[in-house]
Amino acid sequence: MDPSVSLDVAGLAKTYTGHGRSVEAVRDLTFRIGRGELVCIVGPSGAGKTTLLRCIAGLLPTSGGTITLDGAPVTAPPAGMAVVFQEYGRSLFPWLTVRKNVELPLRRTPRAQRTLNVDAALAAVGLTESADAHPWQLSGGMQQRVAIARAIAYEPSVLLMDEPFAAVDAQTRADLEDLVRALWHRLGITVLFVTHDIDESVYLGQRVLVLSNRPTVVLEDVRIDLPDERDQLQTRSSKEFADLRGRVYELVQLAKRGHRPGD
Amino acid sequence: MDPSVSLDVAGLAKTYTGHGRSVEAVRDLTFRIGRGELVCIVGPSGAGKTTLLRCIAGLLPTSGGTITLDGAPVTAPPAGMAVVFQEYGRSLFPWLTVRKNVELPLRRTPRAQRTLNVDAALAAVGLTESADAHPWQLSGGMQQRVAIARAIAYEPSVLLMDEPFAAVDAQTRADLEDLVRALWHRLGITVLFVTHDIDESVYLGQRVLVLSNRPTVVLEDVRIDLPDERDQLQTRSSKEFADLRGRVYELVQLAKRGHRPGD
Amino acid sequence: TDTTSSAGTTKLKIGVIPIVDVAPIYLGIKQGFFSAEGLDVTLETAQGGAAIVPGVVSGQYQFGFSNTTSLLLASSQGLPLKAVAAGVASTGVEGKDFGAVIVKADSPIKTAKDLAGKRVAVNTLKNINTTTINNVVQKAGGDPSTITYVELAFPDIGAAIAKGDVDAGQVVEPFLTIGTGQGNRQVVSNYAGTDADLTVGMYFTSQQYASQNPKVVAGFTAAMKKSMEYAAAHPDDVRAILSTYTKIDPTVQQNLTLPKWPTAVDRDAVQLLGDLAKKDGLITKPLTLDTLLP
Amino acid sequence: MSATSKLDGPARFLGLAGLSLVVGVAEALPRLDVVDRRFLPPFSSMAVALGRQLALGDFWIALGQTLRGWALGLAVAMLAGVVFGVVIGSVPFLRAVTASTIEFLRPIPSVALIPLVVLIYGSQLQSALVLVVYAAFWQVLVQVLYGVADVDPVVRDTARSYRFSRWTVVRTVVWPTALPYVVTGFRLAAAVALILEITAELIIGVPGLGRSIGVAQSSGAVAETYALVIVVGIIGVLVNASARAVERRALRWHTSIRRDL
Amino acid sequence: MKRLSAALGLPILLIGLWWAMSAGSTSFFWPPLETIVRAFPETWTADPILHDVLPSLARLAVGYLTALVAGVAAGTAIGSFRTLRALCEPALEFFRAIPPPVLIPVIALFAGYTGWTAKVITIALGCVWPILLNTVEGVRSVDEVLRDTARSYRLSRRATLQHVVLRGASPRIATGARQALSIGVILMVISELFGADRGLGAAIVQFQRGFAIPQMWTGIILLGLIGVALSALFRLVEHRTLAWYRGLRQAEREV
Ligand SMILES: Nc1ncnc2c1ncn2[C@@H]1O[C@H](COP(=O)(O)OP(=O)(O)OP(=O)(O)O)[C@@H](O)[C@H]1O
Ligand SMILES: Nc1ncnc2c1ncn2[C@@H]1O[C@H](COP(=O)(O)OP(=O)(O)OP(=O)(O)O)[C@@H](O)[C@H]1O
Ligand SMILES: [Mg+2]
Ligand SMILES: [Mg+2]
Repeated sequence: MDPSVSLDVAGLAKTYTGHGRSVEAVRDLTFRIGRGELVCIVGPSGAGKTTLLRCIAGLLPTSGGTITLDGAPVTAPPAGMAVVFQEYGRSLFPWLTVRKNVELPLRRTPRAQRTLNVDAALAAVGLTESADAHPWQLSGGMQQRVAIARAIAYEPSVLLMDEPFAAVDAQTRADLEDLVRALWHRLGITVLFVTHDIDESVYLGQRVLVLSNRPTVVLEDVRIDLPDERDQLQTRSSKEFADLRGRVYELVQLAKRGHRPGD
Repeated sequence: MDPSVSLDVAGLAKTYTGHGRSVEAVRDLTFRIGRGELVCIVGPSGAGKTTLLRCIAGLLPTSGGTITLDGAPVTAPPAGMAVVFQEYGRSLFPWLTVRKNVELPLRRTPRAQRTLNVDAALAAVGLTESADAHPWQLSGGMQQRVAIARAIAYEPSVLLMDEPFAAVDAQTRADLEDLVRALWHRLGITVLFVTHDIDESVYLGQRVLVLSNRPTVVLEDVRIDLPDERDQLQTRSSKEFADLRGRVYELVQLAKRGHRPGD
Repeated sequence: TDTTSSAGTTKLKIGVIPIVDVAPIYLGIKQGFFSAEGLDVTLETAQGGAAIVPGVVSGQYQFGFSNTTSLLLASSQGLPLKAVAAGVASTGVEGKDFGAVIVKADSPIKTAKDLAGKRVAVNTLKNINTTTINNVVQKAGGDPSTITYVELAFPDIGAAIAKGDVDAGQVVEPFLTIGTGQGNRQVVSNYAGTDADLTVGMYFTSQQYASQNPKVVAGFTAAMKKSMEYAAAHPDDVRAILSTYTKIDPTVQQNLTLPKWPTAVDRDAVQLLGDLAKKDGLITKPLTLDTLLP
Repeated sequence: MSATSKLDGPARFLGLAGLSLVVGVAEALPRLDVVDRRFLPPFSSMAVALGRQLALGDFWIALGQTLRGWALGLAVAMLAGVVFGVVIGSVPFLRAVTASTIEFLRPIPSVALIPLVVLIYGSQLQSALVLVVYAAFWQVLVQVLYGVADVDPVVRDTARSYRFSRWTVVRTVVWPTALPYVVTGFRLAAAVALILEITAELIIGVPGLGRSIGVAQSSGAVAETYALVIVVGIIGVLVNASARAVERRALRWHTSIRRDL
Repeated sequence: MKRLSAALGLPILLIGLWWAMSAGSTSFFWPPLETIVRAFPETWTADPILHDVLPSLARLAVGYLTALVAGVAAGTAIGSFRTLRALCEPALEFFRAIPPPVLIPVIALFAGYTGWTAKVITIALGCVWPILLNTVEGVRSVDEVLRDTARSYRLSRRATLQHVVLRGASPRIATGARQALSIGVILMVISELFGADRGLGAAIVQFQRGFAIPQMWTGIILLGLIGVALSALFRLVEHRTLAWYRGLRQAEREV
């Protein structure tokens, strides 16, 4: 086994059954992610990105194939993993304040450290002022940022994010993108990032996995060979960026049109 | 009263109180929208866009100012208005299938017409196959498209959309953008469109209202003087588009930094 | 074994129903008849025999009060009970007993015979009241099998008669006095009409307790006897003591008909009640009075 | 906040208005001869009888006994109902295995158990306690079972992905979700417990208000009977008012409450 | 198959335990289970089933359905209008706290002492509370966004009621309805303590008073079996109408 591989997804299949419907969401998905890599996933709506993430998180039983994280098969949520759910609103506990929501996973951290972490995370997403509000008193984008703050305060070793910036404005989005990259650099964590924003996927990732239409397989694994030091203005205006962006866009369009590898 | 004005928002103010918090979300918001105009609204997360839309929809009592729609003050949800909520997932009836969800507001339409409308709307958002599924059996993006389908099947005269494409992939997004413009053209409806995607706001709108940070006022009303016939490739690659895009981006950055009109 | 406390007194719990019938035991306690026998008696009230009999069988109460038919039923089903003292008996005077069947003043029912084919309310089905009514109706020449009995609590019987839901109802004091005071009319005294000395209720214990504590039982029986004699001799004391454990209206208290308080169980009357119960199919096994009666 | 206090006054006033309406009807029906006043006296006579009761020491002792038995039984039933409900509800296997047994035991009326409890305890406090606990327990249990099943799957997944311990999940996810159901369970159980406490006192003769009602009934004292019944009803009203107050605080975050403000 | 064994496993175990523990019992009130089982077919022959059990069940059905309709209707109204809730709640709580044994005579004063009416009302009055309370809470907790959706599309009052409020509250209504079911069985018995000559409840009480203890136990067991049967019936209905809810709550993993 290759010790540099953090996550190994082999032949993953998932079919939803029940309630009179049977949907083959994922069929034979195979890829590997190295330890400390930042990989983005793009694909058509309904392709199975969320399904994939939930399988990796050990939240959903698979119908076939294996998922191995750091050498151990994933059957239950593994330690040191944080997930930002696409349904950010429902993932917050309405009975807890924002601060308590962020604090909750840190129960084993000493109190002083915990307060520090939480304050830092809330400041990073710009929610210091709303710490004592309840989630349902916040705007959609603010709720989403609470979910992000919770994940980063947790300081995970593997971070799964499912369209985590979908509800925030352009400027905040840029700030948060840089925040994720900074965090990734600082902690050396493995990040799997699902997004619909192609620019974002190119800007953020070291690789972009483009998924096909349902039943889902990997359409292409695009390597993003941009320099590690990225900047919202410079990187995005570079020629390489535009090329990569064009390439991924093309793939997504292909995927949307039902193109599959080997076609 | 100017008959060409569809929506007149004058000095709108909204302060949330209760639960030990008092948040002044909107302060003195004034703007007008002509009949049959397509106006986009951008602004920092938590600025009060959703609040504004809910006030216009007659769902939220205001704390001050007036909202007039087609000459009549808005106190309850007006007729012929459709809203796509930011919380798309929660706005679908979990006990109804996708088809029934779309059909529900059309109860007064004759059955044959209704079926036609619903089928067309579902096809337009690419959900024909999932018509008999329940919302919770769908992916996030699919759920959002159900909400959109419901709004367009309703054929409203005023359409309010709150970040309606946040959860769909780039290609679908482009298709849906064109769908909204086509619908707007075809029905001559007034559209108010909240988005975080600056390109989208420029591409879609005739005007872009940039909101300030909380407490919210209109920072600037940017007129989008692009030709009416728009195309995803050509329009977006034009010089005028880039300029407008740059202008709006700049304003959003200003807004985010707390800039207010007159500063 | 006698549970005797340091002072040489035995603590007893006795299950009773808070009605006129048990006035003597209240009087007896007040008069000190029980403490004279070395018995420290506490009275526990319950709504009926259904709660008292199991309590006595399990030893929660040492003694209890119940109507004779209930005791016969229990005994015939194999419950090890032993009657230790007479409880209450009919006055034997038709029209002046403590229990009777009443009807509305303008009811066409004039005699016991007229009850045949009618709806009659009783407080418990298949018990002493149904067997005695059946008995008096039959004696009067009616067919008791045509009577429809309806179970209602005593307080509700008056209202049901007034409403016309039942044609007649069997009540005991104080509801007899209240009922006649409200214009109802007595048709027949079902206890007196069955037997002039009808033993309607008895005090009892479990056979196990009786065999293990003969001295206590003897003391209880003796004290009860004195209590009964005292009550029979002092009706005014009886009326006075009622207000200590009931909420009977003072004027009703003055006017109600007191039952007879015999000093001994009338074996023939018990036998009669047993026969009636058997005739009505309440008891299917042969009667063995000896296990129940002292 | 201000909104709450703004509402509290009128709410209380309206509640009193509702009760006055009941009083008015209770006064009018017998007076208008809709019912026979010998059997349902006008409210004023009940009130007079109640006044007489209030002056008696025995009444207050009985009231205390009833409240004690009721509170004790209710507490035991709540505790058992919540614990069993959460445990059974959280473990699908237990839920499947116990379902039929629960459905068998629930409809067995407590009154049918009377001879059995008398057999064991006689007319002591414990007899009423057993009946109260038995009846109230099911009320809480069923509510909690449904409440536990109401956990939002996304919330549950959040808790799982952060690897909350079982106890943390119960405390921070299951309990808050089930809380609205628990409050309803409490309101149902409180009334059922009171009913069984009174009934047990009435039938078995356990000391308390119910026994006083029984004595009044068997003495033909109609007004006194109703006076005592009114006291029982008032206990019910007060219990509910306090449950609502608790709910307003503990469920501030819940849709049903936050919308009310 | 697995479901069946899960449903029967514990009961069989408990019955076995009861059988073994009561085998040599000489206690009058705790007869051996064997005696009770023997007494069962002799006690519940065609006549009592026809004249006791069936009329009781019919009254239960009428009372329960009345409570369901009334509870949901009143609960929806009370849950929807805060003013109405403030007005009614104390008065309702007052009646809720009154024990049936003292309430029934009052009902009988109006509804008659001997017919079905008073009994049916008694059953309905007992069943209505869990349904009412749960409906009120269910209506109050319908998602705000769903309500807003219905309002913004100007669904008619009726459509909102039918498609939004009642459906949204239906999981809680089901909770209340299920709870009411066993209360209904209990009140079926209690109502027959009053002004009845026949009926399952009346029969049980007469066995008890006649000290026919094994027979009384058969009656109690019969009640339990009725409870199980009704609950299975209820589950069937619930399973169909609340399929969406189980899907939403991802409860299909459960049995
Ligand atoms: N609980 C479920 N039951 C049945 N089918 C489901 C369920 N959840 C998802 N699906 C189906 O599985 C497919 C993949 O869904 P998934 O949520 O993984 O898509 P996604 O890639 O995350 O899409 P999006 O970008 O729109 O969020 C969809 O077609 C959806 O209908
Ligand atoms: N129910 C509420 N109670 C209290 N405060 C609220 C409530 N809803 C919104 N707010 C506050 O009002 C402000 C504006 O919220 P709103 O939802 O209108 O923002 P938005 O512009 O839609 O943001 P986003 O782009 O993130 O959706 C926020 O600061 C939020 O905290
Ligand atoms: Mg998704
Ligand atoms: Mg918003």
